[in-house]
Amino acid sequence: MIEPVNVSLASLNLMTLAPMLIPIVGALLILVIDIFKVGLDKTLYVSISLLFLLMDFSALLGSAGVFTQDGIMMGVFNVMLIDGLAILSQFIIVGASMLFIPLALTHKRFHEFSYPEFFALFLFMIAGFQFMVATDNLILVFVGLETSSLALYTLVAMHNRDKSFEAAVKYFTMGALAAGFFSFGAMVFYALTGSVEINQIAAVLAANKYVDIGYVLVGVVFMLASFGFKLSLVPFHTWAPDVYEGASASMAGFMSIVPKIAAFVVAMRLFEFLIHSGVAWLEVVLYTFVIVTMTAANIWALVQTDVKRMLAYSSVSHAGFVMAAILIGTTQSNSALFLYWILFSFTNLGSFSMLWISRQKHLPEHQRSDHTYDKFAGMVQTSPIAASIMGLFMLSLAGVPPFALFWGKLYLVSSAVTGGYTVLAFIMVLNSAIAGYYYLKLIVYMFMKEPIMGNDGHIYVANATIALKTIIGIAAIGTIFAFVTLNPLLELITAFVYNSGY
Amino acid sequence: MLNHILSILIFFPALAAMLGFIIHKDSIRAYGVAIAAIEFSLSLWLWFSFDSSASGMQFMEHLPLVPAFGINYILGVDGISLFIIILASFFTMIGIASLTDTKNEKNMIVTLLFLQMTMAGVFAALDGIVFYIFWELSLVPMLYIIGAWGGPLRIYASVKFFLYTFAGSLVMLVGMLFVAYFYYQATGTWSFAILDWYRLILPESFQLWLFAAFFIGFAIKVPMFPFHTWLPYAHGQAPTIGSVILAAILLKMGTYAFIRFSLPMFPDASVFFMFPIAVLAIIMVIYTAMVAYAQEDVKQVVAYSSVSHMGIIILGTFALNVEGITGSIFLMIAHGVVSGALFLLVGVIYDRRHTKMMNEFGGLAHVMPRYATIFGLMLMASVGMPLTINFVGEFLSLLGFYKQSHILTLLAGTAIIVGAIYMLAAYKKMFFGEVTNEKNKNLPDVSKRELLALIPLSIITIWLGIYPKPILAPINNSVESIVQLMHDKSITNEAKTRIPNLVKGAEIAKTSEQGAH
Amino acid sequence: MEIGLNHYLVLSTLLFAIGLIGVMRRKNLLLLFFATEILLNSVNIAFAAISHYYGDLTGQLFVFFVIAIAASEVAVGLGLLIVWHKRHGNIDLDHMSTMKG
Amino acid sequence: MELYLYLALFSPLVGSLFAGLFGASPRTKIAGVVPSLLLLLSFVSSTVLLIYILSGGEKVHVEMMTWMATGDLYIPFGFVVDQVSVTMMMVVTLVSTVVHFYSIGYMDHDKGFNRFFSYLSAFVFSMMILIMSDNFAGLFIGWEGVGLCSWLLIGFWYHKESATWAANEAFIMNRIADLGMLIGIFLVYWNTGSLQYDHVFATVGALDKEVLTWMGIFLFIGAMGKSAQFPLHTWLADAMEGPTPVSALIHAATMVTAGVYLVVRANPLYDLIPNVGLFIASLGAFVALFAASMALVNRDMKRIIAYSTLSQLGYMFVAAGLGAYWVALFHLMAHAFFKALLFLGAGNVMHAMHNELDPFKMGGLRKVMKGTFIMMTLASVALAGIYPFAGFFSKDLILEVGFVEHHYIIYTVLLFTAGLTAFYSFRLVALIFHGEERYKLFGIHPHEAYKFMLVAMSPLLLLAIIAGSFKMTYFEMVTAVLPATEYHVHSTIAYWIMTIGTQLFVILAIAFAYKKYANNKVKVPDGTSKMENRLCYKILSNQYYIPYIYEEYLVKPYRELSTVFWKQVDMKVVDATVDGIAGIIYAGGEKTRVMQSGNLSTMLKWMVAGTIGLLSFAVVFGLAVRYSGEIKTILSGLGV
Repeated sequence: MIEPVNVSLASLNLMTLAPMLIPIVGALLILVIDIFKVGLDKTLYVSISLLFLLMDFSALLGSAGVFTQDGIMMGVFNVMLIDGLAILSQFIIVGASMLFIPLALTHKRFHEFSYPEFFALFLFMIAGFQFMVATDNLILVFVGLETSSLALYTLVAMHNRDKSFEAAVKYFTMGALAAGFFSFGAMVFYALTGSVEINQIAAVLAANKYVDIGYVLVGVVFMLASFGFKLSLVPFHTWAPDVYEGASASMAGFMSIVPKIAAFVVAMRLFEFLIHSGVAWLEVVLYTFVIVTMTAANIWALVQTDVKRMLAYSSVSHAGFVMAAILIGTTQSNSALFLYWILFSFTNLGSFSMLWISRQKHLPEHQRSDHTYDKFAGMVQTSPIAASIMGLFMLSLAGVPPFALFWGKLYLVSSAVTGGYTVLAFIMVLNSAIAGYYYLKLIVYMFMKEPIMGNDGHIYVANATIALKTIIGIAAIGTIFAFVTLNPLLELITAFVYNSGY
Repeated sequence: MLNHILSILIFFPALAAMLGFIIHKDSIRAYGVAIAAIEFSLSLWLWFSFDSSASGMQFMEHLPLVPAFGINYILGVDGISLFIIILASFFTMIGIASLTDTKNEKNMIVTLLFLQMTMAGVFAALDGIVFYIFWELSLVPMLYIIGAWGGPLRIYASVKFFLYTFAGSLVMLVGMLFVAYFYYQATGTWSFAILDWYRLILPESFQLWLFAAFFIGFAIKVPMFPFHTWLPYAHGQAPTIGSVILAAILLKMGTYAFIRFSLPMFPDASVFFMFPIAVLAIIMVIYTAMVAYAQEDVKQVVAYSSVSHMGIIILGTFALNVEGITGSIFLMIAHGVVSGALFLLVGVIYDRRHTKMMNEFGGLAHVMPRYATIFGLMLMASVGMPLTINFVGEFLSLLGFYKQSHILTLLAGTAIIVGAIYMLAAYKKMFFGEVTNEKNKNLPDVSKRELLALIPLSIITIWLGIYPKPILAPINNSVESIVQLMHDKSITNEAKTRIPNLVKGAEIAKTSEQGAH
Repeated sequence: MEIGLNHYLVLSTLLFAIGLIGVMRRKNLLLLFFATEILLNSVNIAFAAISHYYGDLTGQLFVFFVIAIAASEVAVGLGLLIVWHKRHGNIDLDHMSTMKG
Repeated sequence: MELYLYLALFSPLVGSLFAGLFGASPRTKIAGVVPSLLLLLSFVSSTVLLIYILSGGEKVHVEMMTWMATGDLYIPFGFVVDQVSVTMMMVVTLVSTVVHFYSIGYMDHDKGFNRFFSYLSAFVFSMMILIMSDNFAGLFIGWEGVGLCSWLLIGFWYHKESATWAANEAFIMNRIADLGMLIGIFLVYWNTGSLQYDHVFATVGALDKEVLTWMGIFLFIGAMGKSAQFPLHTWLADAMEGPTPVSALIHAATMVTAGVYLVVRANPLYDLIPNVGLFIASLGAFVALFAASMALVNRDMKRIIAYSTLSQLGYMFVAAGLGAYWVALFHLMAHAFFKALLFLGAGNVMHAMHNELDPFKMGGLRKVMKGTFIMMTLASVALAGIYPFAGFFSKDLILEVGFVEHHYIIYTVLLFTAGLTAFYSFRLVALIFHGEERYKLFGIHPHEAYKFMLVAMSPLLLLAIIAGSFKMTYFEMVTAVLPATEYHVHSTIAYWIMTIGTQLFVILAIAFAYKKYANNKVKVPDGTSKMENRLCYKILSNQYYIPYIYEEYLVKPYRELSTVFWKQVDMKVVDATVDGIAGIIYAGGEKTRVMQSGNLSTMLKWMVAGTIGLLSFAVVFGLAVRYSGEIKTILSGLGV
């Protein structure tokens, strides 16, 4: 006879689930509303989403408070793991989503926003990401990963253009392959250790002193391939530029930030114990990934003619840059990862939003893509403020001080220096210098060229509403005055990361 | 107010620039001149309240920025930086005042005011990161000035300028991070404060690497051979005002940084690299002078002459003694005044003829005698005529380096020959002979507005050539403390002997002690 | 011959390899989806076998999740495929390259 | 006395600034008269100072203000009037006063009249700084200042290509020498710790011989440039492009003698290094002969006089090099008077001949230009060293110095040169003033210069005649600061033989010159005569091809090298490397972007390929770990 399962509710520690449940409830609510009343305005759904995300955020604040007092929490049969990484990454995920969702309030009407499903999917996706980071269990990681990814494919496709479908199909197919890789990797680890929990895996592997290093590496290879896809490491990056181009600018901006931080956290959990256990192979491979991703993406970004595609490659390059943090694997580097990503999200969201507000409903005849460089030529003459803000984001992305991303780069490179990766530090900064060129190219077009398309400046703000402008304003302020919040932010992040044992 | 005068100096122009956006187009120039004049008087006030007899930092400000990572907003001036700050505000003022009709005048003036902020910031910063912020930020307005108001190749020139310098300074940034890390290892706290770094004594091998990292950043900025090729493009394409400020102030950041960072932080490495750098400096002097001689565009002549003169400044810096370093700092100011004036002068003729090709001119002395006279004066200053401002600097720089190497000084001294060759050749082509080109027959002489900028520069050129003491004395005091610091910090015997010990008493005591043994 | 764990694992790996080859070779979107299904299911076999080997249910748990996810993947994938087919009248991968470079 | 010192020093500056005020306005007499009067004031002040010094006064030393002070370096604007500098002051102020007044007439019709006086007075000011400074840095100020003014004045007629070219040449050549000077100054500073003459010369004795030698050499290189010694001599002849008063003042009387002054001033140094002194003397003797030889055949009146100046500078250096500093200074003084006179006379002739410079195109001018004729003849007599003119006393003394110091080769060279001097001087006089009136062929109507110009010249004439009689007074005065060696040939008979022999030799040379050139058969040479086709004539008239060599082997290569540096090295190597790096990166992007073909199948292949790549690397690594023991054995077997 099997004993009846006797579980006390308290031991489940359902608190740990609360942040994920809130967006799920929100999503369900949206669907329910849609059942009762069709054709409600998107503002309602935006507000609901925003509201639930806010609640999510406050729940996270609660968890953060608990974490600072009690340290790491486990819950729900030890499946949930609420540590500093989980909380920090969820802050980024939810925070960035809150900045993203008002971008739906465009001036022009776009197909996807008229569906309440869009918002429901969006909230499901957020929950998926949150699950992904708040667990140690590869099953839950997989579930979270797929929940969010499937939602994301759909969201990309909902933009309802040929390119969007193409992008979605590409993204989806490659995602499916990556899912296969993930499950295979998980299987290998399971076969080796009999567990799917990362800390268990680590413990077992350490206990038998990595005798089966060859098999461990096979598992690591598939995990790397899977997360390489998610983090768009070269050569698993090929989806990124096409998907960014196909998706709407706002979605592209979102994709450059939120899914990646989730993947980074999992990668951090998964790979760092291996690196710290002295798996030299992984160190070499990650080193190569970091350098190749940074450099190759940079030189591809150089030759782009479309701003959005350039920003796509630039995001790939930034991901490679940040991957260095995982390679270095010190407390400072892991803190730098979060710091960098927070600052990056402000800047990148800002720059994609700038593309978003300049988005026309239909592509003009002579334009091959939505955001060619030519479109921005001479922008300063017609809309100087917009041009200045865009220039600001570009400078920040290039790492010109004192704008946001400079501090991230500073701290990350510093962590490379303190971690003993001198050569890496130099390669990182030299890549920043190369990257300077393509960011500068946009500035050159905006500030130094004569207008090519003979417009009155309306196209740069065709899509602008108060909401969008507010988001851009927030991003701009965040970019300029990052240094004000830097110290508390840094202290908080370091404390969280340190207390999680990374 | 005096407690925060440096912050005011830095941020006043920036705030004014922001306000400038709402000023009406017609009155923007008056506004710009007024702001720049206030800024200049503030910098003069700084000078008057400056205690010339003290050698340390004055008007220090301290504000935590990212204390967790040791980044603080620390400002201060000493004799080394004081005059460059004054020069910067001076050039901003006369630059705006002498601005000839420019399209988008408003953008130009706003940009210049931003540039002024960064220039003041670089020279007043006493924290590595704050320094770096202003250092990088100064690229942006200059990029815009060259790129938006420049000649036909302006975009190439401006992007090249930006990226080249940007790449170099990023390497320097890594160097800074290393220094901060070593400081952290030594003391357990992060600090980017320069004065903290001064106290750090590093092993020689570390010094060498760090020196090299800093060197790349500074050398590109200076620019030293072979990193100089961005400069002719930048100057060639930049509008007059851009060239003036680039030559007068921005290039000085590199040489200033050598004195502020490289020398006191890495005394042994400085000694180690002294000769290689001196050789580079000599190549800069001779080679670029020859290249200048071959130019057909008068602005390029002045541009390459800048490189050539920067060679002397570098040489003076790496003399590693009080005479040489003082001389090189003075020469920075001198070269700022003179090359600034020369670029303004080139601008005068460019405004009239819209060409800078020397073969388009000839015999201008007939039609524009006043112009020829001022140009002649600046030319003579540029070739280092005694009783002009340049001579003092060049003389002291070379004098200082002579202590280190006779033969290299002899080679570098050819500056006075090759400098004369290209300058006189250019002057001859432009001003002497008959007026052959019809277009030159009726050129108006320098206007009142142009004189407004040129006369003060001429006066400074001669006044400081005759009586450099008010500037030389404060510089000297600060340099003495730096040289002493270098001597005390140095580890190797060679450095100890190459860098003089200024505390005479200690030396005597030591020798007598040795005698007693 | 007794069928042991290794046999299952080899089978799984072979299936996985077949799936991979399919992913690389197929130009038809539908067949491509089949290949990805093979990938996932090959892993399922291994999981089930290992789970049995360890006497641990976690592996089978994983299998159920994989099956569920594979199903939803198919739903999303087929949806996309249908839309694409509606618009373009084909499901050939080679026609799907308007974005490049 | 300080007041007089300042008056003497600064009144030329005031004059220069005053004339400069009128720089842009049309010519006005006042711009010439005021500076001239101010110079007169300067002259009077100098005279007062001279009398003061003569009457046994202490030297006047003032320190006006600090110039540079940093580290251990301290350089004031200090001025000293002692026996040496007062001599120079007298020479400079006297000659320049004369030249100023003369120029009021000479430059009468020139557009740049005001400018001219401004430059000229500025020159005098620089020269006064040069000679009155109490330290090497001050000397260098004056040194460069006179160079600048020389540049301005040679290129005064800047519309003439040749003038501006000559000006630049002079400036650059002087700069080459100035570098030596500068290095000399550095050496002085780092070895003595000061640049003040007092201090330097007091400590110089304690220094290492080698250091002193270098010091002496480098300072002398400076002197070589200003005094146009071989090989830096070519600028002087070309400098004759300037207005003639300029040639008289700068390129005969004052500036070119600065080098001699420097050696005299640094006598405590040169006394310690007789080897360098001997080199100076030898070079001087060589230049004396070398320059005189070029003067023999030249067909440019001013150039002949310029070569003569060069030659006389050689004499002075012989004296200075052999330690007879007071003799050098004495010859400097006497030479200033008669050479300035000669130049001003030549200026009159040029005026009369409408700027014609070829003496072969003149002839018989004595009828129309009596005053000028007398003055130039007497000046030439003085130059030739005929008793009792000034040249006799000073020049013969130098010959005696050479003899007494047992440098017989130098003596012989100088003696021979004296003959050449006499010959070319009177060749010139004969060609200009005697013989047939060849100028008529060219349709020129010569006329005598203004009377006041002649009057202005007369003090020089007087001094050219009588300066020799001051010898003893002068000797007593300057030997207070200079080594007081008297140079007497010990045997009286030898002395008389030498003196009379020299005189006879010189007179013979004069007679020969007259015989050859003062007759009516002299024709304007047209390149066909036998003499003109002789090799040595060609060598001499082409100045030993030295300017040609300089042009071909220094100037042109420099120009070409500059172009190569710019076009080939700077653009094609240095800059191309930078652009090349950027280009490679960019091209790398262009080349590899095809990887992103946009085809989903390719994308998937990349992904799988990546995985398989990693996998194979993992396998290799795994095997390597497993068999690490074996691998190590194999590797060690291979000797790695």
